[in-house]
Amino acid sequence: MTQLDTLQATTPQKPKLHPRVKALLRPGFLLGFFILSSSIILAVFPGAFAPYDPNAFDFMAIKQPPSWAHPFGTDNLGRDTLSRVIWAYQVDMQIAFFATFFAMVIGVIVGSLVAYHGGIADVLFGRVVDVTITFPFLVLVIAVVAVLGPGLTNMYVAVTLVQWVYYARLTRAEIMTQMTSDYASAGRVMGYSSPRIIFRHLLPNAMTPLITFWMTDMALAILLGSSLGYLGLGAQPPQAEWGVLIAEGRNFITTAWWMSLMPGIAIVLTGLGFSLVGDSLADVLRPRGAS
Amino acid sequence: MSSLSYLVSRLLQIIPTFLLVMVVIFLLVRMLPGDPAIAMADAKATEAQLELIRQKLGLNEPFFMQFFYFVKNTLSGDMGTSILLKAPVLDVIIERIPVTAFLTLYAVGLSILIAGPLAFVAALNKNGMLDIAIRSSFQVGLSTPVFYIGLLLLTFLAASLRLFPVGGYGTTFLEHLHHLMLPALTVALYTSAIIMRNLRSAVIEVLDAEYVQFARSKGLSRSVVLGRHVLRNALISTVTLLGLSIGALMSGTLVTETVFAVPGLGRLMLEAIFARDYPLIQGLTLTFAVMVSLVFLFTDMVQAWLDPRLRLS
Amino acid sequence: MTNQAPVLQVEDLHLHFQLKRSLFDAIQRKPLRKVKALNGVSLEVKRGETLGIVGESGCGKSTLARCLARLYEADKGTIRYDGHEVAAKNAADLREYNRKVQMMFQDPYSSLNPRMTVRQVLTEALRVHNMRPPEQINDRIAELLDLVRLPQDAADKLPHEFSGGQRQRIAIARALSVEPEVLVADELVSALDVSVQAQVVNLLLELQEKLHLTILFVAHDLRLVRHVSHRVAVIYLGSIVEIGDSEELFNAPKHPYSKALLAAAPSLDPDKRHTRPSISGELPSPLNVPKGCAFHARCPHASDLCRTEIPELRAVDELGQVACHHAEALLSAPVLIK
Amino acid sequence: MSNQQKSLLQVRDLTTTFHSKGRVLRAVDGISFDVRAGEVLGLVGESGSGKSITLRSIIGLARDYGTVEGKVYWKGEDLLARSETQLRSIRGSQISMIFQEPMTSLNPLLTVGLQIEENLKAHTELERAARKARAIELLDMVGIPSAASRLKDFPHQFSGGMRQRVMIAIALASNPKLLLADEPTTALDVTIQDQILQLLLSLAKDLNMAIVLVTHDLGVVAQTCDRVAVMYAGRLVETGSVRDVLKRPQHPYTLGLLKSVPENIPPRTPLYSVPGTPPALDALPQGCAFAPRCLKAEDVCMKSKPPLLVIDEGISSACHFLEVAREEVPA
Amino acid sequence: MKTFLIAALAGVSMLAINSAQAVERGGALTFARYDDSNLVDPVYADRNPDIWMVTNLYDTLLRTKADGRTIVPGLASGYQVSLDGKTVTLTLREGIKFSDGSPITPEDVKFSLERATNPDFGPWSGLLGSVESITATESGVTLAMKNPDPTIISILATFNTAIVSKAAFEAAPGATDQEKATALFAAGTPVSGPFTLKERTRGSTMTFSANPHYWRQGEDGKALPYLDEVSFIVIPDDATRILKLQAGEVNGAEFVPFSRVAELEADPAINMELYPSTRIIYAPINSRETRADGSANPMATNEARQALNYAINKDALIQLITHGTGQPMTSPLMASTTQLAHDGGPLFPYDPAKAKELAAASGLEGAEITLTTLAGSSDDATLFAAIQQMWGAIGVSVKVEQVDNATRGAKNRSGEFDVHTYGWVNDVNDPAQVAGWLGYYPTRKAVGTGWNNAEFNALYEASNTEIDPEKRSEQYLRMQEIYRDAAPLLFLYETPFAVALSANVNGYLQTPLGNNEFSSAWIAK
Repeated sequence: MTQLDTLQATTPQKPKLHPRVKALLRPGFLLGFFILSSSIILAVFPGAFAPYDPNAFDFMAIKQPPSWAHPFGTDNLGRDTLSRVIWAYQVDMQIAFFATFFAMVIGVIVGSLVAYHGGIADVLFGRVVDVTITFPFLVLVIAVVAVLGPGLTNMYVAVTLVQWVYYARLTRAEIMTQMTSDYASAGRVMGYSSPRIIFRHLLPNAMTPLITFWMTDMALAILLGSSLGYLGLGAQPPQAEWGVLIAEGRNFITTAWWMSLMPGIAIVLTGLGFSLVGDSLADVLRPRGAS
Repeated sequence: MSSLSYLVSRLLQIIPTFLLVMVVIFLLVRMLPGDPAIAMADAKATEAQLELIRQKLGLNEPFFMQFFYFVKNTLSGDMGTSILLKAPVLDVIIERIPVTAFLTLYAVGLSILIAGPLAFVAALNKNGMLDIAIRSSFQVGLSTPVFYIGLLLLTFLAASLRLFPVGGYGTTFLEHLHHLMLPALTVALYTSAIIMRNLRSAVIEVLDAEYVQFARSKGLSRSVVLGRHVLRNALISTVTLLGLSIGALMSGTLVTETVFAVPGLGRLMLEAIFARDYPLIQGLTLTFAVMVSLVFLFTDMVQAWLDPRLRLS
Repeated sequence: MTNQAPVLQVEDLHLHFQLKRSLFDAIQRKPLRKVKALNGVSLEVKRGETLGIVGESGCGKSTLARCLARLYEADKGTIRYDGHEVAAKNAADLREYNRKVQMMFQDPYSSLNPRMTVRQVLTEALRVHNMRPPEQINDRIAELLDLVRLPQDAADKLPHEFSGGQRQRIAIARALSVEPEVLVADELVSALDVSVQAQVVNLLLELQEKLHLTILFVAHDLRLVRHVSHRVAVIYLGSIVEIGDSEELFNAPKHPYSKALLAAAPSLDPDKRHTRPSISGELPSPLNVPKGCAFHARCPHASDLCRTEIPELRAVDELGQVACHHAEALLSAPVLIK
Repeated sequence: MSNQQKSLLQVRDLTTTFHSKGRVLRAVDGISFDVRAGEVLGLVGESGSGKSITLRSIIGLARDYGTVEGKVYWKGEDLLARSETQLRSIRGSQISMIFQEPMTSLNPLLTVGLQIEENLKAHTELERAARKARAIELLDMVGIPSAASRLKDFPHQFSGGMRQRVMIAIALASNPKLLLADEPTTALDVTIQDQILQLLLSLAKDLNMAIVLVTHDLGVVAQTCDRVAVMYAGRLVETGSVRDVLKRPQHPYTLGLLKSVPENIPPRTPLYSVPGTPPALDALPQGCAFAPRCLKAEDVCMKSKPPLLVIDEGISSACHFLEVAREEVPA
Repeated sequence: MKTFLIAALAGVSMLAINSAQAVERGGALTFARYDDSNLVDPVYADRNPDIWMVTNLYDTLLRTKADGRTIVPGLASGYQVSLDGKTVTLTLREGIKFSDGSPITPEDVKFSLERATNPDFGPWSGLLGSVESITATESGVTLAMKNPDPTIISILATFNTAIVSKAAFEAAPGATDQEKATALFAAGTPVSGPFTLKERTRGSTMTFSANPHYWRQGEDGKALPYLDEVSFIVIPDDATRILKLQAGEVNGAEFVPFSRVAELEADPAINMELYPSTRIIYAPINSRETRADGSANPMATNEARQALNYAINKDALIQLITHGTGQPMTSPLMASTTQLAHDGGPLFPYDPAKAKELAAASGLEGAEITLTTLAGSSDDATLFAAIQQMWGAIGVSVKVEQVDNATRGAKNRSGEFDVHTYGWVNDVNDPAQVAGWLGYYPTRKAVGTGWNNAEFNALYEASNTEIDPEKRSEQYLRMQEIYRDAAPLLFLYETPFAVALSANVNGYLQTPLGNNEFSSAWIAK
């Protein structure tokens, strides 16, 4: 019997692609990954790709339509749109990261602790959530930006102040779900400390929806950053940021369509990249057999 | 619990939230830099005139007294006088609420009209070409900033093709519908993408549910199964989501109203912030909070209506 | 059964879960609603024995198991381990208690952290309780895998690579890694197919012999409980209605509920069919435990006494105790089902 | 006595395959069996053996997810050849089905009354009032106290056992001739299981209705079924009368299954256990599906599929070594 | 040098329409504005959208011609200033009526002027600070002056002295004058101007209809205005406003961004107008000895500030920001359209060499200067980028600090800035207001720069009572010289008011003071 028992452990498994690898090979993910990695490269080395100084005026070349010299055309001050769009990658990818990262870290920590320990902290947290979701997000962010003054750093602070609640709420819900799993009880039965159970056991299993949410949120952060830039509350001109570029170009949408179209495409593409990767990551990160 | 007591208990739950909302609003507005008196008087006023304005606004009172007055006055319907518009904040807001409410409802309506059928089509063709096509186009919609969509619609559908007015609100209901079509569509694009995603997965999930299998095993017609059994159940989570996205929707109106020159609360909010119009910002933020809370309440009621488990447990 | 000294003594354990009350309920002065999960459970577990605990879902058997594993804190009552009250202990002692009393869970799919390999799971347990110096941990893991009859290459696999039965073995290995004295098996094999159940049950019996474990076997499958237990306790709505020697209880149940439960269990013999339900009615809600004997509403022998007075768990003969006012009468009279 | 004549339902070479992420899962692998009028047929097997899929394939629910091949004759007509719309007139009226989880099988948003009446509306000409009367009658019939007042209740207001009764009432609304019961008592406690099984048996008798009862519990089979079919990895390994199969199992798998149940063996002694686990449905062995776990398997078992052969009066088995496998079960 | 009018003028037609077309009457004109009027009242109007609308509803005793300089009769058919400048007599035109048909009487004029002088009402009473008392006479009013005031005639042609109906005010609900004024900003209020308010939705739309009793006559000899109605739609967004015009939904759109001017000029359906204005764009330079943080201020010397000015290529800025529609400032104190502006040619013409020399001499080289700009303003952003480049050439590095309007105002008041962007439009047809604002220390610390020049202050004070136009002109010439040398501002450029109209709209005018004049506008059918 011993012999036979051992036999069953080696469940017959056909040699095949690891399921995670397969999830990675889906066209949606590949496209998203391609877009994102290109975006990151452009964001890190804008100088290597931008053919011109993004802020250099050229009065000889005002509102030039796309050409070989200026593939995306030039703007009303003769600046090269391509170069501005490329330099904007740096700003917008920064926005995507900084406007979400701290919110996520704070939210995840608070959410985990609140979920695990419950009690008064959880009740208080519930109130914070109630109040936060009672305000339209943009109203709150704009109000905070108005308090702190326009600009990117303040935008990060504003978004973090509001958005951590959403991460915390999601984390709390996920941790609560994970806590109903027997492995969480098992951890307590084994006499493990709360931090160990929260951060070693529960959190890694709660991370998948969080990371997906993070990806989507980064896409949203770019949209938000652009919206604020467009309203004059985000990145400040002459700093190239897509929302600012579109705002600059909107007056010329009929005469110099490229000024707003090119940054518009950049926003849509990057957002798409984040969303596609986010969607696929859910499959990649989900522990096997849990679906 | 009866439906009425459910409503009452939901209303009671709003009270503590609202007190906190008031604190947040008050603190937020007090933290705004810049002297509202300066904002109000503009550059040409003298110091004495500024002082007069400060006194009028009660800005010289101690902080907590200002809060006390704020709560007291707000509860009695007095939200102060707008610095920008020189009119009672409550009046100004009441004038504008119908516009934003109309736009929001319009956008919700459009979102449902767009997303509902497409979600069903996508769900029933799960992973088929149609499904992929629908999902991809919404994905693009989700990744496009509201103001950019608005700008494109405005430039091409309104200014060039003249299918719709460039902006404004109109006076009659039909005019409202006509004028607000593009702004509502702009706002709806994002919301419909969210609804589509959610409804699609809800329908897929419900289609797999045992009670749908059971309903089918009863030999019910497809329309009864889809309409009575699938749709209603799938709607529950979508209604919640719709309620939760009301914040996003209103955020959308902030930008859209500005782009489309719609005289609503969102545009007013931006103007108020730029003008440091304390009383107006306070009033507007509170109004947004009230509107969102009412929508939450409404979606809760719809849910309770849809789901007897909420109503009767 | 090697040693008659009780390792665990449970006395008058109560645990009520309070339901959330809405603001509106509070204003209406509605009373707090409580799920009365445990209503005065007392029992002793002797060293080296297997005590089976049976009952229908919602009867409190899992709650009892979780109280013993200290996942729940009882409202009232005491748990003694080796004669020392558990609640009175300091943090270090409580950890030691947690180590000595290990629990295993029902769902093989959720009992293991899906992101940790078997080696990580076992290493963690061994490290946290300093069971072995670090350099000996891998050897110990190998031993443990042998013990639960898993191949050595199982150590570096993730839970999803195992079948349900194998996962439960890993859970057993995890429990054993800290060298416990008492194992609480909460529906350990309920989720497994019959053929796999047998493998795990055999392993459990074998380990008990080898490691002198005391086992609390909580399950709803009467045949299984009968097979593994020395003694059995039958629980109904948070109270023990009968406890006693396994064979005795299964052969001649004394409490009307035990009788009904056994009668309802479908026999494998097609010739032993019965044509009428063994018992009518359903388990009352634990929110509303009936007054008197909790079983009176469904009991064919209920008298006025049963409706008012809660029967004590008392010895009827030397092999067991029963909580029924009419236990003696039912023993002597032939069983009549109304 | 020809089986053909009395057969209500004839299943022939039923094969159901699913396609998932490039893999082909063969959930039901060419099974054939008959259901006779008024009889209770047990379809027994462990999880993943394909017994539920078989039921769903018969009634046409499985084809949404997979490919169903073979023939299912109902009153001589092949159901699989019917379109979805054509099937609807049979579903719920002539063949009904009940499911495992009474909790999830009733639509939580609709009243019990509506869920009964929509069946009546689909299959009968009854007017509204008559439908209501019939619904009350049905609830009464399945033993729900004060039936009239409960029509307006929602499923969550019923206990588990009562919900299962409601489901039975719905399934029986149009007097079906065949009830497909998919593990109807698995989610219930033994005392309730006992009640429901007894109810089903008495209703089947009163209404002259055949039942296909899917279960994994051999005890349930023993207590309720006339005949039994044992499934393993999508195939039938053994069929026959309950007494024959349970008392004289022919197939090693049936034997192992029976012996794993701790009944009639001394307490705390090792149980017989079937080694290993069932094969993955996308990697079924070429030969006998049970061969990798079978102690008596030989080369031939690995290579060729054993056919289901009539062994004796009323018992058929699929094993290359029937004589070898035969073994008396301690009764 | 311009001469200042003292003599009474005959009631001549002051129409300035030089159109070959015959005017066509009737119709409604829809006009897209950037902001709404909150309270159109002569006394309480305090923001440009309010101020610039006043004269459509309320006429003044005297009027300014389209050139913004010449004073002509209005409701008063003539005026006389006594030789000592202490008495001003105004004669009311005969037969003039409010929109409800009631006559405009000397009592109404006295009431209106007393409101305008009341320091408790509105921000403008200071403009009439020299008026001692107002007496109604049979034919008009007499103003008794505390001291001679050379600006008084201009002030009487300014919106805040426009005539309201005393009876209407007395009848209006409200406890205070302001409440009454607010109540009167409503349909049906009798007004003296060419239009009456027909209806209004706050923040969104406003409609004027023709005042049937208005006294002025059009080209065709009939009463003005030509139009039946003027509707206003508020569209804050520049691009949307223009789209609305291009879509034909409105007949006019104000505040066209300069970047769009060329495009709209090319559009045959659109008549792109650039009205001369008194608007100047400049940047106050902190001229105090120390900065707000206590450090030494490198911009404290005239040379340093001159260097900063010379280093700026104004022509480039005019091209970049105003797309060629602007022009360089020629007077350091005011726009060239303002009276007494001295046209000394472009101020501080771009001279990098001189700038470098002055910078080196004044120790400005190597300094770091913060430019405070308006957040969200692309003009300011462009300006910053350009200035950074231009000052870089003289060794000055520039940092940007972006703030909102309110913060900028606060910084200006507290002096916590190095250089910030600002703009100005005259409200009054007289240089006293702008000179007081920019240079006179007691007003507002010389527009917050902290520049405090005794001679300038003395000259300014003297000029305010100097009724001899020659002398006053000389005083102003000297003040402009002093201001130029001290250069407490970056003198950037002047811009016109850019208004785009449908091609069929004629006769609309925006005055250099910004007033929107619809009285002579008409639409060709």
